[in-house]
Amino acid sequence: MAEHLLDVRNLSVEFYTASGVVKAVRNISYHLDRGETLAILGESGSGKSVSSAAIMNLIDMPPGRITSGEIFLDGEDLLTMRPDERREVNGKRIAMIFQDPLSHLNPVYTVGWQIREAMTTHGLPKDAADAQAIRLLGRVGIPDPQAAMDKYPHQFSGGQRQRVMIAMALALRPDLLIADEPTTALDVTVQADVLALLKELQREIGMGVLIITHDLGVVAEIADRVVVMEKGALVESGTVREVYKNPKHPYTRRLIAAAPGKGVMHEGETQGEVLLSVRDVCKNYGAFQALKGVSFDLMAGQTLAIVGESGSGKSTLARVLLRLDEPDSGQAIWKGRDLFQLSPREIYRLRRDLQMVFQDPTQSLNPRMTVFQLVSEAWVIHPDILPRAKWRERVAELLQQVGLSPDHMRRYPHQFSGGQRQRIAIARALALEPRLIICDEAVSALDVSVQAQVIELLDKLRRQTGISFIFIAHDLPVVRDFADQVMVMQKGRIVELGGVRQIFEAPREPYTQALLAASLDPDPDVQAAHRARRA
Amino acid sequence: ASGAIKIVLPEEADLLEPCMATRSNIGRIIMENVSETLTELDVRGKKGVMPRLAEKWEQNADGSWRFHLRQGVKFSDGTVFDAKDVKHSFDRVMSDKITCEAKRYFGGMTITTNVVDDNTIDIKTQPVQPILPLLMSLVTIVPESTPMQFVREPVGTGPYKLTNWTPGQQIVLETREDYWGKKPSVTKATYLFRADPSVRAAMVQTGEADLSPSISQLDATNPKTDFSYLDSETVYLRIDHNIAPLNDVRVRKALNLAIDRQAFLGTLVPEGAVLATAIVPPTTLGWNPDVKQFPHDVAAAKKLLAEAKAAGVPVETPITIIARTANFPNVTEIMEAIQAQLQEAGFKVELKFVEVAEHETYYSKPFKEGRGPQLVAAMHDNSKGDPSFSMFFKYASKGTQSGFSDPKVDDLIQRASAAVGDERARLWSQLIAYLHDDVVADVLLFHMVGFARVSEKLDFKPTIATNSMLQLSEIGIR
Amino acid sequence: MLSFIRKRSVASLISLVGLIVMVFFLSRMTGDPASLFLPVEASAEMKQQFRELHGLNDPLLVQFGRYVGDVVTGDLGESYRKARPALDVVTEAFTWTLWLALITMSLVTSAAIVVGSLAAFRSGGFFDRIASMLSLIGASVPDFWLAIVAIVLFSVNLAWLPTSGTGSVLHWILPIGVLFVRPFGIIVQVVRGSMISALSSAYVKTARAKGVRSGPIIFIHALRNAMLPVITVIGDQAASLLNGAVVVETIFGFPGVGKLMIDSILQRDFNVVLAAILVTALAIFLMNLLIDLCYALLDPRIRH
Amino acid sequence: MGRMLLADKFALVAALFLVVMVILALVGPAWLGEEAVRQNLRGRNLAPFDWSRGWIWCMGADALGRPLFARIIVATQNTLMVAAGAVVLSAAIGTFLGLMAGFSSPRISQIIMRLADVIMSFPSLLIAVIVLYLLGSSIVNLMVVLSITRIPVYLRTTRAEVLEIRERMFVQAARVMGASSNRILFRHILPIVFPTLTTLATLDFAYVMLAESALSFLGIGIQPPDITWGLMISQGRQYLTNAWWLSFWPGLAIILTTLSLNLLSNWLRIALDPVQRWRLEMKEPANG
Ligand SMILES: Nc1ncnc2c1ncn2[C@@H]1O[C@H](COP(=O)(O)OP(=O)(O)OP(=O)(O)O)[C@@H](O)[C@H]1O
Ligand SMILES: Nc1ncnc2c1ncn2[C@@H]1O[C@H](COP(=O)(O)OP(=O)(O)OP(=O)(O)O)[C@@H](O)[C@H]1O
Ligand SMILES: [Mg+2]
Ligand SMILES: [Mg+2]
Repeated sequence: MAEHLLDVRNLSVEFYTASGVVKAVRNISYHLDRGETLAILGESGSGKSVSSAAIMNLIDMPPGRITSGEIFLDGEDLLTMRPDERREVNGKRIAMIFQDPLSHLNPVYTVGWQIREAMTTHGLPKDAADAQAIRLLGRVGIPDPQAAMDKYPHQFSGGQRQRVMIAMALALRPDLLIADEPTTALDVTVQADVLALLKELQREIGMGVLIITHDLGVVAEIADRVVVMEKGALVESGTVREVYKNPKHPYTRRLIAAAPGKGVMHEGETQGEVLLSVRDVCKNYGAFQALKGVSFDLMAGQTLAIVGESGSGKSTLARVLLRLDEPDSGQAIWKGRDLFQLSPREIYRLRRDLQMVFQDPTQSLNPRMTVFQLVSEAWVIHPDILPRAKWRERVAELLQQVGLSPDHMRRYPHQFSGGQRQRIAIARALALEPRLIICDEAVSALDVSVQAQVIELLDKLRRQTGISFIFIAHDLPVVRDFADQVMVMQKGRIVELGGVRQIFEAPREPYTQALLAASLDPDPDVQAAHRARRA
Repeated sequence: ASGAIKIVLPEEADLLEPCMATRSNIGRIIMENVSETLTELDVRGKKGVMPRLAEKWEQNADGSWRFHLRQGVKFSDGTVFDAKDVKHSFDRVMSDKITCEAKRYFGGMTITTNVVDDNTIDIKTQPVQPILPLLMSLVTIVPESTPMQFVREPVGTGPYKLTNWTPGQQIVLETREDYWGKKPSVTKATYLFRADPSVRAAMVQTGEADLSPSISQLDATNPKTDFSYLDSETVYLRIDHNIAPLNDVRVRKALNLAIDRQAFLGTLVPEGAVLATAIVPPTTLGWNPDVKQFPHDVAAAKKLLAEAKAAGVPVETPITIIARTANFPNVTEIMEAIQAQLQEAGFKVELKFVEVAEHETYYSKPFKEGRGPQLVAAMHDNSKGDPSFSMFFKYASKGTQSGFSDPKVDDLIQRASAAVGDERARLWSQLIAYLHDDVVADVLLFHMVGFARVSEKLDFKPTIATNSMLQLSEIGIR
Repeated sequence: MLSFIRKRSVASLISLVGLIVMVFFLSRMTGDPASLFLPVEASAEMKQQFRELHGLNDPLLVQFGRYVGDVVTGDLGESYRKARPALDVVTEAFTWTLWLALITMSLVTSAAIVVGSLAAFRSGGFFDRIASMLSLIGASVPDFWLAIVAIVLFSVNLAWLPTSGTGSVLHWILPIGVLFVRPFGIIVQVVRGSMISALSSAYVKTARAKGVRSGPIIFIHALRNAMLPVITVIGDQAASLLNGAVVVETIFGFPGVGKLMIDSILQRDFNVVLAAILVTALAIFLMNLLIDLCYALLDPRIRH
Repeated sequence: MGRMLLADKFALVAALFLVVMVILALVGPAWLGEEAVRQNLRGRNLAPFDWSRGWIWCMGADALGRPLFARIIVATQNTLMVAAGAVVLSAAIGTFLGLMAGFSSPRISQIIMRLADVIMSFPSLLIAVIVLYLLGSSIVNLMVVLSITRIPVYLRTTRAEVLEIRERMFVQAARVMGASSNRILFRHILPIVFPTLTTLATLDFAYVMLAESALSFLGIGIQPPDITWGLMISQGRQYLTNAWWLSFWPGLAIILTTLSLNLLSNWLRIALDPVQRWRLEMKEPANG
């Protein structure tokens, strides 16, 4: 039998926690060949990231422990290697794109330095590494790569950071690329570019790609084979087509059924009272104009989706509306008052009504607070919402609503998977019972089944309580299912604004059209047809 | 043999001003080395006041003194020494444009100097000063050109001149070719300064220095190099007689009886120290060998206290001992021990340590209003051979550190100061006995000893004056 | 950047003035220099004369006005005791202190960072236990004790080094060695603590995934993130050295500003006290400015 | 918490040691107060480990023949009071000001920071002389003096960390929820700075005890007949080469106390950090 590039056999991983041992990965086996792409699908928290971290030797041991298994790279067992041999493998032969780009980039070094380091560590001379880094940044679609080299991670948008991570991973043209949710924060056009880049490299150097994703579209676009994980175990594997067309395990079936983009579109009601009216908002970072005069209205009980290019100012708009950053000019009328002119006291009252779910879940949760403390903090701050006696009950209820279990209450953020953290953040926003929630990529890290569940929950709340949403997303099918209005942004400007039906069925602007064209379909056959058309 | 030596001292001189040479840290370096005086006190033998720049002197009929000056003496700047320099030196000391320390020895006197000729000068004091020749051993002679402000480069007639002064590091004296007297065997002396006594001792041991005039008793372990010498420091507790219960002589006696002085010797106080019966050391004129120190007698002390109490003296009032930190070696331990001994005898005693500036406010007049009964622990230095430098300040009604006022004491001091010869000695003896036995003026403790470490290559024995003056010409090199 | 420095300098200047004013008045409430300059037996007239000569008899405000006038013309007054310009006295001493502090702090900083980081890297391990123990002992050993023991051992018994003084390079070894110990102990502890957090962060994982060696992971990736509290403590230690390493200066006969300051405080030589504070404060302000620039250099997020 | 303490043997011993110290501080003066001051000039500088004279002489005697063991125990009270008082006071004030400086308007921050500069460049001895000269020397005043001089470290450390932490996302998240500045400072930022501060505070404990000894030596600190470990060290200073035990035992007491505090603070650092806490909670040993 020819050797596989990567061969994982009977891998099991456990974690020690205060409440006992967590079996994060149970006895899983899979393999991957050169030039092949294997997608790992699965529920959030099912052990996808942990199993890939095991390949990279990145699990903290203790508290983690690999209780069984072998991992072969070209026939060599990675788990029994000496540390210096491991170092030669990491980065050079195996590279990894992390799920959570902000915390995985060193905040005090420029991105240029960090990408270059990946290469110089393995012997490339500095100027060659520099040239390569600039080229890679260009390839992943970072505007002005030369200037970007000297910027720090916090100066980039979420999607841009993710692209920096990708550039860093690809720097040495590894034999094996492990990509943990590499495109969640990317808009579809950039996502298409990145996937194309991966494929190109795969063709060129026979790179094997292990991609962890919940986006069935991405799977359809790029993967050859797929394995499905649930609760730490491997429940199904096969070619993409087999699994999509003929799922055997009930969980896989549920997953595929839950794929978004098939529901009925909202009618985009435009009547009702105006809740928030934004006029000509501008925001500059130094000489860079992040927002160049943004205006729109939001009705009560409406969902406004903001889609658009990564780095186009979506998060900035959200931050400005929440007064986390001060705008340079413009107005935002909320209940007859200009948000930007409110005094600190008034802002406090505003906070109850206006909430946000941040793009980066890890960073937005205080690492020293338990889930219970995180969620109930809302009521500590606004004591009139709920009497203390009911807190525990309500936290449990909220956790269940977002698809977590009540006994997660006592855990700390670092003990959760990326998707689980995002759900904690959503639960926290809901705890305040606000009038408007700004969701910045709130569901992008969730697997489709949970995503559907969360979207349904949000939609139900909207209908029942008249809450409004500003929903920043890249995932067009989700937008299609959830939004009333869609706003398309590019380079700090609104390109197009209209009802969801209008945008999806009759896009006027070329950029909107390009965006829709780049959207991926979960059906591998449909996607193959798309590909054929593009080619 | 001759050669260069290194001397390590505890404290650097911040000035080398000749008129400040009575201050020990300055005097130890320049007194009689750089700057000379008209007369000199013999501290090694019993010769008393000896000639130096003055060859002889006599008292005139009007009570003034005539000094005949040595001829052929040159200052280190080349100018010739004559009577005008003496006059100028005096004027400088007494001037109010400059605060010379030597002035304090002439307190209460008006002085007129009269240059008779180049080599003769008359000095007249009002009132007449019988010990003027002795006082002249304290006035350093500077050339007439010296300005009326502190100088940092002393010019003198001594066997040495200052050749290098790097503040904080070293002072170097070297012999002069044109010195009038005998050529000393030490050709060059480098002074170093180290505050820590064990470091000073170590330096002589390792050869980094040849002489350390003061090391700690604890380090003085090598009989070949380490010598003890009676220094002129007397430790005592000044009693404030103005405040009850210390205004009662029985209480003061009881204080004295309660202290076991002998027990300190060889323990907290070096073996060679002498139990004090006077504020001045035994080498002083008029020191009274018949005065016996108080015995250690707790029972007697208790009895006296009881008597005083019966007579209505508030002996229960807590008495405060005020001492200065680092005033002398083991000061804290000694004071704690004294406190314990007094308590043993039934006194209520508190102990308070203060830094130098604060100590001064307790020690000198004006005393604070509303103070409680206080004993101020202090150390007094008189190496001058005459009690007059001590008695007025410590015991006269107007003395700045005096804790009482007694007409008989005032009278004795005045008479003794004016007397000469045996009469003077007799009066001082009488005063010393009266103060000790009748007034019970204070609690006298010890005449302290110092320890010097002298490298074996030097031939030198420290004297009672070593604390304030270290004549390089007295050091021989083996 | 330049405008930051400019603004900062103005603010520092104001606080410097405040400091001097405060010291001027407060120190003059703590006793009379005349009775300390002159022997206890000196008469009241002599003391009076001393005060007169040094202008200490005037009302405090007049004295202050005169002082300000002099300072404006660059004259910091004379030392009462040394009869020379206070500024000369201080700068002379300060040069020594500055060198001592500079050399000691560079040695301490580099050594403590290496040891602290390595201890944190394998926290709980053998090296960590040893390093922690030693550094703690170092932080709590009295320096005069260390100084005397060092002299007895290295100078007297082994005769390797001179006991004290200045002159050759050898003279610097013991004082620096003794001064080294305490800051070293303290900084090692702070580095260790801060590094433990930094080493458990996600970006360290990224570096490991890149195959970066342990050395660069510790000293490049984690260290820079861990440096904020460390440089603060380094600054604090440096400041206390600049204010004078009194014990070491006293024992080793090192003519630095610490001993000078103590002596002049105890003797109430006000002009020297003020000049010394002025000079050291200037140095400390400069150092703090440098530290704040370091914060910004180290962490781009603080930079605006 | 208790179980976590049991899990770390070193911290447990340290905690026990400190408990014993606190008990000694409370009962020491009453228990051995008499013995500690009874002098015996003939038994001065008695060497330690002379068992023939009874346990109280196990550490030897000082220059006045008083048993060092008794003196160390009696001194515990004053020592811990001054040290703990000064450290707690300076840490509390410094941290509070540091939080303010890091979080409030640039102007207030400037004022606080320049104030810190001023204190930092004010020689501690001068502060001591001024305060103690004007207010008189007492344990409370000494505490005040020592704490004033230590404020800037905490202040600067806290501020530096706040500047970084306040840029973190979870602080913004708290702000979005309407958390007041106080809540953000004390509930979100302080816990993150806290471990660094405890490390500093434990080290300062030693610093303060030694600084106090230096002040005593210069005549402006605690003075006999009051005793502290620092004073005992400074009194033993001149006997370093002849009777090492005079300053050795109090020095050892200082070192052991610092060591215990440090072990405890390291333990606390782990116990308070959810990411590290497993080390103390894990039941079976790791195979890593
Ligand atoms: N340090 C830890 N301590 C305890 N439990 C942990 C720890 N790290 C991960 N886990 C648990 O391991 C499980 C697997 O986590 P993992 O990160 O692999 O999920 P995932 O499949 O990548 O999910 P997602 O798609 O949401 O990122 C989760 O249930 C998580 O709670
Ligand atoms: N602190 C900053 N300093 C300088 N530039 C910044 C800063 N923060 C954001 N930017 C820039 O502002 C632009 C908009 O950023 P923003 O985070 O709003 O993008 P976004 O639309 O949310 O993108 P994404 O979908 O990738 O999250 C980006 O080009 C980014 O580089
Ligand atoms: Mg994951
Ligand atoms: Mg964004």
